[in-house]
This record gives sequence, structure tokens and C-alpha cells, in this order.
Amino acid sequence: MDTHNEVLSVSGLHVSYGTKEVLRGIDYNISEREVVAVLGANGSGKSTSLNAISGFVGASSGRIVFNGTDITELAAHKIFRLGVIQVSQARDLFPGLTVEHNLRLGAAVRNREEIEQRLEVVFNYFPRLSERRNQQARSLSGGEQQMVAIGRAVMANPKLLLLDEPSGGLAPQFINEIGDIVQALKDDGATMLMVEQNLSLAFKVADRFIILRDGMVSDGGFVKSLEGNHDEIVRTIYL
Amino acid sequence: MEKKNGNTSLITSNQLRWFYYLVPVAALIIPFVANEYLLWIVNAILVYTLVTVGFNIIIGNLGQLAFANTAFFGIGAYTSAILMVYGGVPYTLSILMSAIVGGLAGFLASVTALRGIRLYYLAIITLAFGELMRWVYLHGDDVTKGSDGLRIPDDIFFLGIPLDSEVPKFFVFLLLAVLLVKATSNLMRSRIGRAIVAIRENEATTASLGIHTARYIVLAFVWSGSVVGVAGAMFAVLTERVLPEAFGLTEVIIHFGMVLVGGTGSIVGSVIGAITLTTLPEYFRQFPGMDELFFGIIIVLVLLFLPKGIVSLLWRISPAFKERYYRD
Amino acid sequence: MDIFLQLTLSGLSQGAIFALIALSLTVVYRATTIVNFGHGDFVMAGAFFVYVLVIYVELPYVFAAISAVLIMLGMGLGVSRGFIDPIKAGPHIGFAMMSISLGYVLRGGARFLWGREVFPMPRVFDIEPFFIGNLVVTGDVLFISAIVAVFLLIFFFIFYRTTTGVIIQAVYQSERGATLIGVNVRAFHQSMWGVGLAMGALAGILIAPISLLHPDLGATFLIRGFAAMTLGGFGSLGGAVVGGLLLGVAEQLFGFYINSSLQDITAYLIIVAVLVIRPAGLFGRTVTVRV
Amino acid sequence: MKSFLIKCMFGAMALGVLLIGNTVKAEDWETTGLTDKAIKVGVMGPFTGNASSYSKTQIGLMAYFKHINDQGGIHGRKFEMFPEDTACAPAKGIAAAKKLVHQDKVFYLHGNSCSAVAMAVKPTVSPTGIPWIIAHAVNPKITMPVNEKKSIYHGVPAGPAYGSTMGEFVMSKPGAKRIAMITHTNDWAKAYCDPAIKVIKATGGEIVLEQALERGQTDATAQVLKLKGAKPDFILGCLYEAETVIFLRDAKKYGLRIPVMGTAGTDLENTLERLGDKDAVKDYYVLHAFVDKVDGPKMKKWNDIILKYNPDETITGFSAVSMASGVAAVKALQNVGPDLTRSKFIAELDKIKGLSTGILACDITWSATDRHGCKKSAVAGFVDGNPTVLSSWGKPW
Repeated sequence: MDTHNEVLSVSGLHVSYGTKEVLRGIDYNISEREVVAVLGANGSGKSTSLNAISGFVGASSGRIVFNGTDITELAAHKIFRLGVIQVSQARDLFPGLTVEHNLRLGAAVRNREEIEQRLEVVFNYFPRLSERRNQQARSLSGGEQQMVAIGRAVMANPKLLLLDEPSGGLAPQFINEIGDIVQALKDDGATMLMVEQNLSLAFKVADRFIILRDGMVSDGGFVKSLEGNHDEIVRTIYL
Repeated sequence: MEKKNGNTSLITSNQLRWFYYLVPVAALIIPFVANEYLLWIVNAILVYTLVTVGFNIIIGNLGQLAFANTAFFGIGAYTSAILMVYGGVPYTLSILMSAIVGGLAGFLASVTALRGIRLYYLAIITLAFGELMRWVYLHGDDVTKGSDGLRIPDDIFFLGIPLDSEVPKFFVFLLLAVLLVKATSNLMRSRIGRAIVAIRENEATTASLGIHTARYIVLAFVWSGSVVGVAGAMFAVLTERVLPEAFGLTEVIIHFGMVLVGGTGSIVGSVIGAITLTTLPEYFRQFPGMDELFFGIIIVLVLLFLPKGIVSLLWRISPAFKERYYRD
Repeated sequence: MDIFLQLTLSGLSQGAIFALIALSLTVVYRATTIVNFGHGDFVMAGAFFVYVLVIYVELPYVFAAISAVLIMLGMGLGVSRGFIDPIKAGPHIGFAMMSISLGYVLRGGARFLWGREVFPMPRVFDIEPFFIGNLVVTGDVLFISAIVAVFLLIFFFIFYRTTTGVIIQAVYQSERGATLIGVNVRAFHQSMWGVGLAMGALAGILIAPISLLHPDLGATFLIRGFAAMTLGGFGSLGGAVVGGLLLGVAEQLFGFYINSSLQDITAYLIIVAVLVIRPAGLFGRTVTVRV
Repeated sequence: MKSFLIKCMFGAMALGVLLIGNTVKAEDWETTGLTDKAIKVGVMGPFTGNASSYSKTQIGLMAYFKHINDQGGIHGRKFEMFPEDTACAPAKGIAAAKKLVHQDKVFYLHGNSCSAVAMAVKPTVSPTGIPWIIAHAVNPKITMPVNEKKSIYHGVPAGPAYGSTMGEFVMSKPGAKRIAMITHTNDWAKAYCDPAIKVIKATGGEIVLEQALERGQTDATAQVLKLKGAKPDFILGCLYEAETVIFLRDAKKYGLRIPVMGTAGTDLENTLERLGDKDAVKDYYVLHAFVDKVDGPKMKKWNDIILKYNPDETITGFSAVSMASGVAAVKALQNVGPDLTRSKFIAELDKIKGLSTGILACDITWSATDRHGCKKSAVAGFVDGNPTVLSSWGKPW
């Protein structure tokens, strides 16, 4: 893994909402083709760290560098153009538009030329969406909506994919399906930073994990070195 | 003294209470130094103080975008005028009736708000309400004398005091303003006031705490309507003739401006707003034709640079000026 | 029957203006959730710019009209950037007052410069009225209806049939979703303000030859725009158009068949009636309260 | 604390009541606003707001005063003018009046457009006894019945004078009997229409239809079609400028070719200019306060005075209206002589009889019991395609 280039590096990142400091100086980095899981209890600042990378919230101090570019102060749409694409926790689809429109919009800003080709790719990942391409997004089930959300992000041809709780609120069979898709994306060479509460999903696909606690990185390591012993991690996260 | 520290401030809350009492007492000197014109402006300020205090309950404390204020104002003025002209009702009693009828109008406005008509819907329906009322004044010729306006009788008394010039009007208006401002302030600091602000902050949460939100919304509107209704009765006597033209769309914009310039949700701010936007146009008289331009520019500047209103300048002097009706 | 048709025709041409104003308000509202309470004055400003460009700069009318629309487009961008963005964090009440005050500044400016005059707006299209059966059709009616119709066709074509349109629909539906597909939402808000004011200006330019040009030109149209929006369903684009046309016709029919003194308050009556009976209007979805 | 406060207030209140008494000394009152060099005149007008086009008349009046100043003034005194904006809004008007009376302390008041404002201001001005000449507003109740201090004058035809001229002109058309009306529903329109109706009914006419057209309307289809259906002989139109234009445009459009009688709120040339269609105004007759067309040779002198002091001003039918009462005021001031007082000024104003100002189509006559100085107006209309000032149907002035 070390042989790969560093894609993202976060250093000394502080984020506050009003007077409340959510991130208190976190550091981490991701290399090309690596999948990193961000773990932690509710309110530990996991989503905030993704939102800071995407430029949705401003950093009060610290630095975020993506592929050699300092993106700390960059506007969200510019970070998007660089290829940092987020799949948000709430999915934030366009409920009144069709599945296909939702997907196409994923490429509307960054990836207009390859739009048909990418659509093909996404429908390969999600054959189910191909069947429902003319349905309104609001008529889909939660799992299908999550597929649209991920598919929409894939449309943009991301260089770094930020997944915020891909399994959140889904039925078990969908969690597996999403897990498979994330694995497939990984196999195709995607670089991903993933916030996930479902540890078995996280450990199935991630190469590395980081644990956030009270806005700081409290632990981290390679998934392989755990050798399937997750109990200790659970203790680190929640106790 | 020079140390900048949040806790040590020039004025403590306790001193401030005395300061608030001192303001109306100090105001008693005004009639001995001001001419009739300046006194008229002062009287207008007293009327608009109540207009703004009443409006602020809806805009600031309850956080609803309802523009029925001119309707309350006009209804108060016409109620008082009609009762005096046709019923020979003493002015003192007619003020009380204006408060009641204004409160009823407030109740009517609250019904729309309760029916889920909120935000811009509420703004638009209440604007329409105000304009429809003006249409009624204009076309209710037999009673309102249409656009000629209803002349207030010459010989009116407040508790035996003849209101035949600006000086007695000043004392009566000051009394009414002080009483109603104090009452509103007490109400807003009571459980009721806290509930009203809680509804603004989060209606659903407030309801989930077992607070009967609808009741407090109605109450806020009724109280607002009553206070502004009384202001209307004062306005009738101030201008001595009640005319439909006085209650048009421009008027509600001025009321709205007073609330925002002074400071939303603040009673001290309401007073400041009323003073500012009543006196400034008089000052602008030196620049004929530029009135609207200045009015617009001032409000834009306040919105941009003092989003909490002019009252927030006082907060810099002392945090004691902050009126806290709500703690979470 | 002839009378009814005649009333309907003139109601539709009036309604076309109301529709345009309601639509321009809706475009801004849908994008930013802000209702521009000063819109009437922006409508007036658009017409004034045409006047200035035709009379003082001596541009040909069509160029003047296009320039005025572009100026208002730019003004929209500026308003959003300079006056709305800085108060973004505050409550909605601030937006309402801001838009009113900006309108006041425009009206005050117009009054200061041309206060004592009422101008006849130059006419572009002056043809003799002609008859269809017993129906009289004038140049004004034809001109207004044609321009508005063409404009609406273009507008709705862009909105429903182009990528830009789909992006706009997407942002309307989910602003967070839009940020996730890389849309610069701030720039989007600015451009929608621009589009809104430009459309308002177009309405002002179309109506000014009839209403004459004076600083208070916009006031009566604003409330009619609101009524049209309310009738059609607040926030619905198609609803704004239908609402505007219906309001135009309703004013004529009320005025003729009930009482001419009701004509002026038809808009208010419609607002109250709709909001009391069916707050969602004709085409709106259920009201969602945003506190 | 509260009870103490209230006691304080009542105490002060009682004190205040005591102080109100006669604080103004009589001799001060007579010469307030006068110096050896100046006569202070308060000129109220709608310099802003939606009726600001009326302020042209105050501009005209002040130009006349400046003209008199440049001629050497009156017995060594020059007019010092205090223009005050009423914005045509009652409360603003009252503030303006209070300022002029109590702060600027003017000698007399001259001006006022907007009847509603004049009515609102009346309770403020009337008790002070300060002379007040209404130079534009038409509501007759501003001046009649004569106020207690006998201090208010109308220097333009008031509603009844204008209105009855309208009625008389309408009925002077041979065969005119069935009259319809289209009006705004405000006091301004009533001031014209009501006396006109009175005259019409008294001379054998009848009102067959009444239509409202409110300010700001941009279409009169419904009204025109109704009027067409009623088939009247003459239409009384009590509308402001903009709505008059809209009405006439729609009248032509739907083939309503019936003569229309309009108010002094409009004038023929302007209406024509705004309509841009001679055919649409050919049946329009309008009150015309002046002895000549707005740009006619007899008006040139007055228009030149306005333009001398306001080179950019566009002359309209409003511009010179107030100058006539200016002429009357100047005459009275001159007649008083150097020892000017308010009482003497009022006495001299009451002595003005049959004063032909060379501006208005009426002679100004005031007395202690009748303050409507102007009793009639001319009418303007197209005769053989030429704008003509008329005294009755088909009869040139």
C-alpha cells in the first residue's frame, strides 16, 4: 500500500459550529486505491470530517490537501470538480426526477463527455436501476435510493469517493448488497473514505480504519492486523 | 473599569431597571421645552412605540411574518372614532373598546396562522386583510365617511383632562405607552412570553413538551392586536381625523421597518425603532424628494451591518440591555 | 356571449402580465425560498431603463428593451451577492425587509430623478385594432400576448427539455443534492435572482406603454403577482402562469358581472379565499411549514 | 414604584394643563413670520409619494414668488419660502403643517395639493387663525363653511365649481339626458362628480350607470362594455390622468364613441400626448382652469416665469394652477401696505372682488362669508380637430 501515491491528507483539522468545537485537530491520509473506514460513536465528528473535505463546512484551522492541491478554503463546487465526490447520509436525491435523470445529473457538471459511457458503467453495477430508470426517485425503496445515490456519485468519475453511512437505515439484505457494490468499486480501483456504523460492513471492505472520539483521532490501523477480532474496536469506539 | 471582561460591565441589570423607569420620568420635561411641532413628533413616537411593541410580538417574539399590523392600527383608530362620533362614548372607554376590537382582529389573524398558513402565505393573506380593511373604510361611507375621513369631536377628555392640544395628549399618551410597554414586558418575561419565544425557536419541540402551542399563538396575536388597537385609538386623537389613506401598504412597511431597525424581539429595540423612523423622515425634510431613498438606504444599511437592530449597539455597552425571554 | 369573450380576451392579455410577474417571483422563490416583496419596484425599474435608453441614449426600442432586461439581470446578480448573501444566516423576516427596502431605494431613486413627471412610454407596435367576428383585438393585446406566449414557450422548453432545465429542477428539489453533484448553489441563487428580475423587467416593459411610466408603476402588479401565485399554488411554475391568466380574467368578469368597484380588490379576495379554502392553490402540493 | 410613577405623571399632567393657557401673546401672533425684509410663506405639497406629479403646481407658485422677489418684492419684503413635503399622506402632512406653524413660524400658508391631506391638516391649522390659501386641492369642505377664525381661502375652483361646470357643460349638449359615469372611489373624484350629478339632475338629466375604475388599473374593458350597453348621451369621467388614458384607449378600442367629460386632474394636450392617438381623444372634453391652452399665447408669460426658475420643468396643466392665487395674495399684501399683520392680510383678502388673474378662467372673489374664490371653469375639447377652450358645448371661450 505504501507504494501508492497519497491522494488526500488532512492535518490539524479544526471545525466548529458556533461555539461548539466538533473537530479538534484531526490528522489522517488516504493513498490511491485505498479504502479507509472512519469509525466512531454518534457525535464524534465523522460526518463533519467528510463535510469539511467536501467543502460543505469551513475549517477553523488545519489543512486539507487533495492530490497536491490545498482545498481547505476551496468552495464545494470546486472541490467537486477536482473529483472529490460525496454520497451523503441523507442521500439527497432529486425526488421528482427519474432515476436516469438523477444519475445523469451526477455527470452534468464534471463529466459531461463520458455521460453515456458512465451510465453504462453504473447500470452494470446496479442492474436493478436500469429496470427502474424511468421511475421517479421518490418511488424507490430506501436501498434502491442508496444505489441511485452511489450511482450518481460514480457518474462523476470520482478520484476520491466519500461515503457517509452507506448502510444507514437499510434492511439487512440491502446492507449486503451495498457491501458488494462497495467491494466491486474497490476492485475496479476506487479510492474511498467511508463513514460506517456497521462494523462488519466496514471491515469487510476497508483496508484501514480510523477511530474518532470527541473530535480527535483516538486510534487506527490496518484491518488485516485485527485478524477478525473486532470486540476491542467496539470497546474503543463506544466506551 | 477599562478591563474588557464579559462579567464586569458599566451597567448592571439592577441599575438598568432604574434607568428604564427614569426614561419616562425624564420625558416629563419635554412639554416644557418643545414647541407644538416637536411635541407632535414626540406624541407620534409614543403612538408608534406601541405600534412597534405590538408588531414586534408577532415578528420578533413569535417569529411569524404577519403584516396585519396596519389592519389592527386602522381598526383601533376607526373603532375609537366611530364610538366617539356616533355613540358619544367617552374617549377613555373608546380606548378600551379599541383594545378589545383590535384583539378580536388579532384573533382573526391568528386563526389563519393556526390553519397552517405560515411564512409567506401568512404575509400575503395578512397584507390582503389590511388592504381589504382599507377598502371597507373607503366604501363604508355611511359610517366611515369614506375618503373624507371621520373627524374626531373637538371636546374629548381622558379621565377629565381635555385633549385639546399636544401637551395634554402627551401626558395621556405617555401614560398609556408606559403602562402598555410595561405590561407587554411583564407578559413577555412570564411563562406565556417564554412559551411564545419557544414556539418561534421550535414549534414541534415546544408542542412535544406538552405546551399547548395554539393557545399561545392566539394569545400573542390577540395581545399584539390589542396593543396596536390602543395605538390606533391614540392615532385617531393625534391626527384628529381618521382617513383610509393613513392605513395603506406604505404604513405597514414603515411599521415593519421600525421593528427591524430597532431590533426584532426586543422591547427596547421597538422603542428605538419608533423613535428612529419617526424622527428621521422629519430630518429628511431638508432634502425634498429624497425621503423614500433615504428610508430604503437606512434600512438596507441596518440589515447589513446591524442585523440585530440598533438595540444591539446598546448590548455592546452592557449585556444587561439584552432581553432574555428564553433559555434552553 | 360577445361581451363574455371580449372580457376574457382582455382579461387574458392582462393576465399574461400577471403571469409573467408571478412566474418571475416564483423563479426566485423556488431557488432561494425568498419572496421578493420589492419586486414591483424592480418591474418599474426595468421599464424606466428602457425609457432612459430610448430617450436619452437614443437606442432603437428593441435594443433598449434587450439592454434593460440585461441590466436587470445584472442587478439581480448584484442584489443576491451584495444584499441577500450577507444576511443569509438571519431569519426570513430579514429577507422580506431587505427586498422591500431595495424596492424603496429604486422607487425613491426614480422619484428623485423624475418625480414630477408621468411619461408616455414609446410604443413599438401600433397597429389598428381588427375584428374576429365581433371580437375586437388591439395591437397591445396581440403584442403582449404574443411576447408572453413566446417567452413562456422558451422558458418551459428550457425548464423541461434541456440539461440546464433539469439541473434547475434538481436544485429546486434538493439544494443539498445539488451541492453533491457539484452545482455552485450560491451562483445558482444569484443567477435565479438575475432571471427573476429580468423577467420582471420584461413585464414592466410590456405594461408601461399602457400604464404610463411613473415610479409607482409596480405596486399594483406586485399584489396581483402574489394573488396569481397563491391561486396557482405557491411555488408552482405552471400554477403561476395559470393563476395569472385566471386572475386577469376574473378581474374583468367580477368588474362586469358583479360590481366594478370590486375589480380593484379581486386580487385580495382571491388571496383570502384561496388561503382559507385551499391553501395549496390549484396546483400546489400540501403546504410544508418551514419555521 | 409604579404608583409613584403614575403620581408623578398626573402631577406633571396637572402642571402641563395649567401651562397650556394663553401662552401666545396677541401682538406676536399678528406679525409672526414677518421681518422688515421677509415674509415667510409655508408651501405644502406632495413632493414625494404617488401624487408627486401634483407638486408641479407648488413649483409654479414658488416660481411666481421668486419672480415677485426679483421685481423688488412687496413693500421691501421678499418672500421666503418654506416648501414642505406632505407626500400626499395625512400624517406626514400634519407634521409638515405643525412644523411650518410652530417651528418655522411662517406668516401664512399657501399651497396644498391632495384634498385628504388638506382635510387632515385642517384641525391643526384652522384653530391657529393663520391665513391659509388652498391653491390646488379641490375638496370644498376645506374652506366652506368658513372656519371659526375665518382664515382659510380657496384660490382655485373647488369641487362644486368644477363639478357644476362639468354638469353644465354636459347638459349644454343638445339632447343630453342619459348620463353615465366612471369614477375613482375617493374624495377627489367625489369632489368633482357629486356637484356635477347635482347639476345634471337639477337640469333634467339622469344618471343611468355608475362604474368604478380604481387607481392603478390598467384595463377598462369591463367598464367600457358596461357603458356601451347603457347607451348614455354623455359620460362623466372623474379619473386621474393615467386611468383617463386607459379608459379612452379602451373606449376607442370597443367603439364607444360617446363624449366624455373629464376633470381638472387631466388636460387635453397631455392626454393626447400619452394616448398618441388623436382619434381617441376627439370626444374627450375636459375641465380647463385656464383662459387659454396650456401652451397658448395667453399662458406664455406664466410658463416663462416657471421656466426661468426651473429650466428643466415640463409644463403641464398643473404647472400654473396655483399661480392665480399667488397673484391674489400678492395683490392683498400690496394693498395692506408696509404695516403688515395677519388680520390686515385677511381683511385685504376678503376685499378681493372679481380679480382677473390672467391665468384662471374665473375671477377670484372672496368675502368673509364665501371663501370659494373661483366659481367656474372653462372646458377644453377638440373642435374641428383643433384643441379649443370652450365655455359651453360648441361655444368657444
